[in-house]
Amino acid sequence: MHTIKILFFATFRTRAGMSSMELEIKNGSTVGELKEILVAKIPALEASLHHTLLSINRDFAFDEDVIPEGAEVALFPPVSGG
Amino acid sequence: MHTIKILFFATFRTRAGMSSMELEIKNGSTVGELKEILVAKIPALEASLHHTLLSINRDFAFDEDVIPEGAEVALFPPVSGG
Amino acid sequence: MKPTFPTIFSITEDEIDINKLVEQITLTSTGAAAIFTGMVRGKTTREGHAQGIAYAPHDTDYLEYEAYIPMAEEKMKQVADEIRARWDTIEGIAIVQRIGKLYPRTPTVLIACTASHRDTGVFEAARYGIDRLKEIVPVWKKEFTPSGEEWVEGEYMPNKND
Amino acid sequence: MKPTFPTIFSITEDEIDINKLVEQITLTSTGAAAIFTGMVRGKTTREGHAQGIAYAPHDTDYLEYEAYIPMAEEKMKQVADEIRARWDTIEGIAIVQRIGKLYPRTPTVLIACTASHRDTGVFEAARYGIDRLKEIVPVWKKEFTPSGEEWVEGEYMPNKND
Repeated sequence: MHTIKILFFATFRTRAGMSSMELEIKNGSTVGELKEILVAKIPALEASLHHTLLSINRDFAFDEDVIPEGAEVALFPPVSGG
Repeated sequence: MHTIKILFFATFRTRAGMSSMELEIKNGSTVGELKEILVAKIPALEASLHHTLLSINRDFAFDEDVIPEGAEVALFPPVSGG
Repeated sequence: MKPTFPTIFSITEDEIDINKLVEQITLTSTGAAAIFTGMVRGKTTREGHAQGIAYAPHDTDYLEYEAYIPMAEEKMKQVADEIRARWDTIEGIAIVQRIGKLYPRTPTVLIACTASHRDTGVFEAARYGIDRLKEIVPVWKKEFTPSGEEWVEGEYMPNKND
Repeated sequence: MKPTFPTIFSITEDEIDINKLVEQITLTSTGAAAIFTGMVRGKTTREGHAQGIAYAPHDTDYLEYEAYIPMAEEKMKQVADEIRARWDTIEGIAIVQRIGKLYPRTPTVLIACTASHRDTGVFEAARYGIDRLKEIVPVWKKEFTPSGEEWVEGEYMPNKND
């Protein structure tokens, strides 16, 4: 097990009702597995999960990517800056 | 006969040794005829005359154009602003 | 010897000073700068869609921008690197996103690219820069209109090369 | 009702204030500005030619610009009209030529075009504007280098449509 930090931005912050949390996950857990854990904990995230962007240590990550120890993970919608 | 004003810019000002002059020309004179008159008056202009831009009343003019009464004529090289 | 080419990127709450930014990416060899700025529209007349949802012409009171700042800075650097990889003529690059509460007519974003001459890709590089920023730099805006407030969501889904 | 679209053009000895010019052509409906500025190069490394005469890489101490001001203003207006005829999406246009004695790294010219969105031709319009300015707006520069001074002459010969 190891602890990761999760950040929520924009709609995800609103839906999660928080801007960050710390979470213990199993070594070798993937992004896809993390999403399942998060939806179980925060059902409000489910609706938008098919349209989620997720980063690990400030780089885009995808369902099959393994989450490294102590990672900074962020969840957010497609970007709308400019 | 009528009087026109002639302006010289950039290299043409240097070659003519003046920035403007007034000149009497025959009614109905064309740009081409004016160029001949000017070269006769100011031989230093001849060398660059094949590469002259000429305007009448602040619009580009060409050899066959008739010069209207009291026109403001300008002679200058291809532009190099920006 | 190739001079060091300046790359500026920032997420800021301050006014975007175009004069200063262009000055900072102007070298002795620079003869051309192409600059893009985006502003908050108070009136949107074009029909559009975001995330498959159509939106009608509407008025905007203001926008609130937020960013995932450290990632946004890394992605801005990546956009600059991509520009340099595509146009080796580019000298300086500035990329700035303003965040916070921003009213109509206010510049919110700037991309500027400099080069020795204007026919070396500066215009294309600046266009590429703003297009990429809007795809991969993690910034979001919430729109406040006379009828309520709503997060604006983009459409682009990043892939492994982003 | 179509709002009045601002068109600014000027020949000036003053510093070019990009912030202010962009602000002046930003309407409530504006969401995008493409801006071009040209600067005095202190070092030119590209080989080139002007009027058929090749020039080698060289250093420039400063440039002296002069203009046939009333005609330059009319031709700037013509450039703006041509832009609007080609891109009816363009909202504001600013065209400024600075004249006088100008040193390396100093912006000498600006073309800015605004529109509601960035994909409506703003970049192309700004590019067209600077290309046309360099063809038909009567401005000339004299270059002062370590080895002497010389008038720079353009290449474009106007025709009846210019």
